[in-house]
Amino acid sequence: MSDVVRDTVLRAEGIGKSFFGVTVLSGIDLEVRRGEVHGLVGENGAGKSTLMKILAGVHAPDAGEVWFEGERVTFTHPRQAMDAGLVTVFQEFNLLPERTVAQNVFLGREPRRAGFIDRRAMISRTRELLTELGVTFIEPTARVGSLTVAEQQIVEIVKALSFDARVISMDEPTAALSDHEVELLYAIVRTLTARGVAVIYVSHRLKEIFDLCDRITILKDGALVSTDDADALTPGELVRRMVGRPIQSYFPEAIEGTTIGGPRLELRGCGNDQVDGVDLVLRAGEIVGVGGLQGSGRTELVEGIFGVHGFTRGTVQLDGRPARFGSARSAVRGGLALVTEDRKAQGLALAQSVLDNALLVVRSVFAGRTRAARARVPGILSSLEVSARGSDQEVRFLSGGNQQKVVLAKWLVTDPQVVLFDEPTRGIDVGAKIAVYQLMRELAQAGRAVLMVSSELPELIGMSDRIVVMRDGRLAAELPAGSAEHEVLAAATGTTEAADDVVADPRVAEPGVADPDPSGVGKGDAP
Amino acid sequence: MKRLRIDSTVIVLAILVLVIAIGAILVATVGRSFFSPGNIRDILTGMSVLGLVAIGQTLVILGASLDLSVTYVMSLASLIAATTMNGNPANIPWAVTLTLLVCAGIGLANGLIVTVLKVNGFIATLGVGLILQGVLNTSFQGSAGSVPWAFQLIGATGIGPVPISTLIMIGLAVVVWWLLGRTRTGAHLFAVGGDPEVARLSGVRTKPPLIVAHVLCSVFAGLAGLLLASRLGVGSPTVGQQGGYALLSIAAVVLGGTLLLGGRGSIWGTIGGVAIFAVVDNVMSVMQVNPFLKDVVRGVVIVAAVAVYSRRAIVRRRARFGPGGTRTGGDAAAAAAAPDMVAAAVALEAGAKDTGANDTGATDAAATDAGGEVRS
Amino acid sequence: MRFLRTLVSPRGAVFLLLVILLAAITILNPNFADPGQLMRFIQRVAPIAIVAIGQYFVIVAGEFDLSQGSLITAQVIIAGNLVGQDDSRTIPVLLLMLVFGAAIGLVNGLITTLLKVPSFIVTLGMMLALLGAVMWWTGGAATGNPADSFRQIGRGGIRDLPLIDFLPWSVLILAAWLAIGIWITKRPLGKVLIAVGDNARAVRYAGARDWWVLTRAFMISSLSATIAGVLLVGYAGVHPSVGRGYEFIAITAVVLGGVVLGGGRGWIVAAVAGAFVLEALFLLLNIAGVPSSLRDAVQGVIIIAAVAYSGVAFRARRRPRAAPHASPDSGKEPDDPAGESARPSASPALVGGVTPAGPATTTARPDQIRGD
Amino acid sequence: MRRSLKIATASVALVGLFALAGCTTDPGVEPPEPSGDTSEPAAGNEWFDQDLFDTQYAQREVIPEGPEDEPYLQHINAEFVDTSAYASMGAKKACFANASISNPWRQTGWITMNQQLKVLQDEGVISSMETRDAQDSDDTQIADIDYFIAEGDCDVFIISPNSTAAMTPAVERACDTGKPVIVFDRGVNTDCPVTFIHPIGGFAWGIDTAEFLIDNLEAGDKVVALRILPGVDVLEHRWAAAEKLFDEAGIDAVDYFTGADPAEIKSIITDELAKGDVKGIWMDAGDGAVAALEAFEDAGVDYPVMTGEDEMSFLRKWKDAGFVGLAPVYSNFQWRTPLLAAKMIFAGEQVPSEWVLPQNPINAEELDRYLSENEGMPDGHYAKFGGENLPGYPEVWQQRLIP
Repeated sequence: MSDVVRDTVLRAEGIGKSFFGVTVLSGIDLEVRRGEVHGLVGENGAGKSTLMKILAGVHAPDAGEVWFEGERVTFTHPRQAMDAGLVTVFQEFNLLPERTVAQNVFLGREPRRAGFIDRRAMISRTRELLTELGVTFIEPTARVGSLTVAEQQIVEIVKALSFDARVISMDEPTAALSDHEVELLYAIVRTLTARGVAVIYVSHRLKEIFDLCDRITILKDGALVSTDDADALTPGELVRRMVGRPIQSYFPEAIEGTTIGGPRLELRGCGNDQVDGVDLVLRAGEIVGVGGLQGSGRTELVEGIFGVHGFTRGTVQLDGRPARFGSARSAVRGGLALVTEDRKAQGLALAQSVLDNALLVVRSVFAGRTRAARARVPGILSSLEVSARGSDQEVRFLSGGNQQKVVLAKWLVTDPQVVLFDEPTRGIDVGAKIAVYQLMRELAQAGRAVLMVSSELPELIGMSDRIVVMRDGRLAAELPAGSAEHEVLAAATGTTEAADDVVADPRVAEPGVADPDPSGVGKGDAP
Repeated sequence: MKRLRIDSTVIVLAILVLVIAIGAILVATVGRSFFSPGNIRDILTGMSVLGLVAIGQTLVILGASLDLSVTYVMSLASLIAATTMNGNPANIPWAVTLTLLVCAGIGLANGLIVTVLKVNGFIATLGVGLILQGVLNTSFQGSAGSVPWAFQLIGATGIGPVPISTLIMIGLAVVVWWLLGRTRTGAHLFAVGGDPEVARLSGVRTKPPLIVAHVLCSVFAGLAGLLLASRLGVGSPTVGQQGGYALLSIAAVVLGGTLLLGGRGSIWGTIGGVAIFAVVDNVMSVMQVNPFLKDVVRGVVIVAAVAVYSRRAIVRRRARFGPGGTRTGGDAAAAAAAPDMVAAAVALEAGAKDTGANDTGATDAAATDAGGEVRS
Repeated sequence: MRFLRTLVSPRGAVFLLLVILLAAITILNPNFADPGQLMRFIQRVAPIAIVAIGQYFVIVAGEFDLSQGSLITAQVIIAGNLVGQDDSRTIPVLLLMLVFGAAIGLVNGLITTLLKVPSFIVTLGMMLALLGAVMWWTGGAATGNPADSFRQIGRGGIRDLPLIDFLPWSVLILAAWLAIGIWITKRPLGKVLIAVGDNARAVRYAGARDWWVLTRAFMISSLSATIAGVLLVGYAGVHPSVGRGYEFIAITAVVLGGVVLGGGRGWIVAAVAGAFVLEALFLLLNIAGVPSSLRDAVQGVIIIAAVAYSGVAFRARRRPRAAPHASPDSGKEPDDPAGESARPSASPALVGGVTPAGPATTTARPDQIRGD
Repeated sequence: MRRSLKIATASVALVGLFALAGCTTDPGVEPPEPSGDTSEPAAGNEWFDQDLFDTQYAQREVIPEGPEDEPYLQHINAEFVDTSAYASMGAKKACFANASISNPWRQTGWITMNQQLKVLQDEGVISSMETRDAQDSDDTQIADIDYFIAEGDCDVFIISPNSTAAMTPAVERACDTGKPVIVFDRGVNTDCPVTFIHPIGGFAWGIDTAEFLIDNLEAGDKVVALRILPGVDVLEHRWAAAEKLFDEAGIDAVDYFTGADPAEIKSIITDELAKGDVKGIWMDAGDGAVAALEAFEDAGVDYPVMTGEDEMSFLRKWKDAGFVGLAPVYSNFQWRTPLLAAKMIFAGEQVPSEWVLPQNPINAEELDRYLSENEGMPDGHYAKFGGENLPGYPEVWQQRLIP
């Protein structure tokens, strides 16, 4: 830490927030200095992004005050925060795909000359901002829809800079970036701090936190744990404060009597324009975990198996018989199920009732069995402990966890033989997570084959009987159950992992295994 | 590396050229020349009225709304103009302003019903259309008023084969194209039509652009009504309904590549769509096609043309592997950008180090090992 | 009490409007209330109501069908020309008309789903082409009304029944078609259709052949228009302007019934009620002697008012428990209350082996938690 | 954006270029001499024109001159005009700007006109006739006429105007080409055409029908007037005349717009019957007449006294039901006269400047005769189509092949 005391650019004291009677944040103090990278870390649900939303003016705090550059401010609309110089880059970009980079950057405050938009100034200003960041390969007149995820993120950052922001907060910036793109982000953050801009960096990836941040604030369960200089913290200590409770036993053990039987689904040399050379065998009663970094093609793998974006080469065998799943319909008929990564976009019809959603697959594929299925739905819903006012309540009013349970019920009704999970526990409460794990165990016990794509290494390791790791669209490695997280990471990043990087994971009962890296709750691989 | 982005405006103009080519051949078989002055004038005249209405409709559809009341606004405009002018050239300016003011008022009503009362554009303008029909039937028995000769000149004369009305329409198209590209309201209209949420979060007020779009749409329908009054020499309560301009203008706009869901489109695409209709109608008239068959051809042309480029609009993920499994280098665009990114990163690092602003500390270690260090 | 509550809620608004209109009519013209008169009124509304039923399925799936009007005119003319005065040809022509109607629906559906052309444009093109083709083929629909046996369907009925002296076939046909419609909405086809209108991608991932589901919606819509055409041949007779504009009336009726343009929400019975409201309005204006030129204006005002009311009422109902300040879910963040409920402390039970029944601490209340 | 920028600048340059080329007003366009009668007709119904009412009233009694068996050549109170200036030998090319063929009456006339054309082509009077259909749009018809002036190289213009006032400027431009212009069916507010062919007119229709109803009803009886749509001068004149006579006779007449939709007609009549009994039905055109009668049948009420039109559907229903009725006629045979007039003009013979054709309604006595003459004709056919002596009678009209 350099000894130069920098003046505080942003201070928040006693921030509290609650939704419908449940306190989400209480007593949060935060102080961000000029030119500093301030890390904000915390477990899933610790309240990180709520705090960011309060600072960004999306929500108003129930308690506490915020000072920006010395004076007290209350932001009731994101734009007020931006104009003041506090800009947030959200995980889902606020961009218009059909418009050009320059038009997006200056949306809402187009520079004008004599009443008309000064296009030349807009384009040159954008180009200026881009070159300031050393980015020359993005054309200000390019359509944002045609840019890669990383390039779109840069546009968001440029948009922040165009407000000559003094504080830029980034929510999970590297969630969907590949290596060299992360590399550039580092460089950009450094240029920003070099120019005195403070950066609030929200991330799960401790490596990045320690690479970039000067100081780190830790949140746990909506409360402020501590704010320390990065040097004064070791990763292990950070994780201990972050988690505070061993989660190892979080994952239910295999139910007795679960035996790994014959192969249910065999893929030989399968591939399409996204994945290639897939040799995978899913056996009855076995839970196969699929690890890998963002963009390594895990979602494309399950969508390939399920036929939504089917394989164009290789052979597929289901219970010994050759099968070709050209569409989701043929896969469902074959007894497959896919719990998709994005509940809202691909899993649920939000304005319909719980019952209608639960019967959606049966009605779409096995119309004849609707009556029988309808009888089983209440039983399935209660076994998953879906808490809803009634089966006719609109799914839209349910919590994330309950919505995911409805999606599970939707597939259980068809009693699938091979169940594919894609990030099944992202963004749901602990109770729901445990219900998902419980279900996987029960499926395994019933002799079904389970494939689970997950970005949370503890979950991947805790639940899988066998782990396959994907890298750049190919199955890079296969690891036995209970292998350490760093082994998974090594396979995922394709590097030989050096010994000294090992950091004890306080949460794991056995001594000295794996560094704690609850790898980022990233968006799906697909940009 | 960036594939030449063929936007739909280019495709529409390509379809137009194709239709003209076919038209010219067909017309030749009947022994007439497609490019003779009289024929060109007939086509361009056919474009002026529909063009004006379609320009207004484009603005509304860009904002993800719709205006079905334009037919009645046109009839009302022609009547107000003709009755206010009453044959006396002196009151032309006042008549025109009054007409456009009334139309703007109707447009404002449409806009407010859609944005404030949150009634879908289809139903709101259908309702306002019915109200206008009631007004037309009660206050005007038949054609009324008379347009002085000076105003009729606009509808009748032209420069060579190009009628003045078409020049006015093209001119107004340029103005609207300029406003759309160069004013905040224009930019915000695209934003509100594309994704109201993103617009709201960027501080754009989502109501005004749509209201302005509805006002302008009705004003342009008024201009079309004025043009009709000038051509007819008199106001008529059924002139809008005769042409079925509401649905035809929506078809022309969609034919021009503007998305019915809003957010993307261009004035020139719409003008292209209007031209396609005009050419098709002209060719059929020259070949004395039975009027019932004309409708059949129009219906087919609308669906076929829109089908040509609507298939193209589906966004696909970028291919990572070639057909035989050969790697195409990962995400093509991202990979291509990789070297520039690394170069930019290194340059920035150097810059940052020179200024020495930020501390050495832990970050230094990370900066140097740009190689494949363990990175989560 | 519950009945009254739904009556006032947006779903019930259309029935409230209908009750008001019928009451007004009865006041102005007392003998409207006698059953025979009522039957006649239903006979008159039957074609519009049946067309509205068809349009309901298309709109609830998020699409439009503008070709219904032209299809009615086409079917009426086909009936006139092919049946002529020969009674024996009634049944075969009826079957031909149903097949032709289904075929038109199939074409509408396939072009919309497979060629990805917006249904507004597909059915607009079909509207122009269909009418033009039939008029060209028949030389302007010159032949007059077909044989009486065909027209009995639309005109006739069972006479001198005890209470209601005349029960028109159209009323029975409407009741039957509405029953079939309600049955379909309960069937997988209906449920998946509403789901497609709500979230088409989720339905595709659920394995439905969404193109075939949507095409069937267009076929139902075209069949409805066909049946309405058959009734109109009887009720009104053959003329090129029969059925003109019925698609817009049907769409208005469906929207009055609380169905949302864009799909995902709506009740078929309310759509039919919407049709009854429109015809009751026309009747009321006739009886009240409102000058014919003003009629459209009154209809326009009532349509906008009714839709605006159900829109405002619906939005108010949707967020009864809105948090005091700007409701959380209006922000960019989808209102996915991600994140675990921040319970005061992790219960020690978690540490031990997890009992198969799962932790007992899941909160019963639908916890709209806003977490990380 | 760059591409559309180029298009925009190109078009602006184009416009500038044209401006330089000097503004050439279209040759055919000159200011019209100020037309006299812009005076508003009497108050009350704007369409009611007392002196036109009186002239048509008188014309109804006049015995038309000209061949008895060719009503399309007969004329009433004609003032002849000399056409020797246009006399010339050889087959001529005719250009026909038609308003539309969107209703059965116009379709019947259009078939007759084409058969008449064949006759004249065989005689070598007319080489060919180019037709443009405006599909009921004033704007299109103006463009059609301008097209003919520029491209058609027509020897004679035949125009069936879509509406009176709107077509006047275009018709005047046609006259200025020096070629003979024949206008029929609806008039225009100029007398530059060589001849304006039309039956006596709307007022005569209104008088015939109103007087018939008044004779058969008492004062205070209810008459429902079914009108197709507002604003069409031909229809408005019919109602204006009838309304005046009904008021004078104390008949309680109420009018509705039906859009010629039989379903709407039936609903209107059913509502009226629900309110009280209806003694008489008046129609400004025959469309949907049968539906009106069926409303009475459904209501179980005895038939009214009714005036329809000489459409076969109405005549046949009149015959079956046997109610007290009258079938006014708007002389469909007028579709033959324009071509015959062209023949006379090229032969230099005199033609009436305003060719008023006879317009006598079909009463009960003549009903059987017209029914038998048009035995196999479709219901949409009009009895007085005047094509009995044309080739192709009766198959062409029976099969109704629209050319």
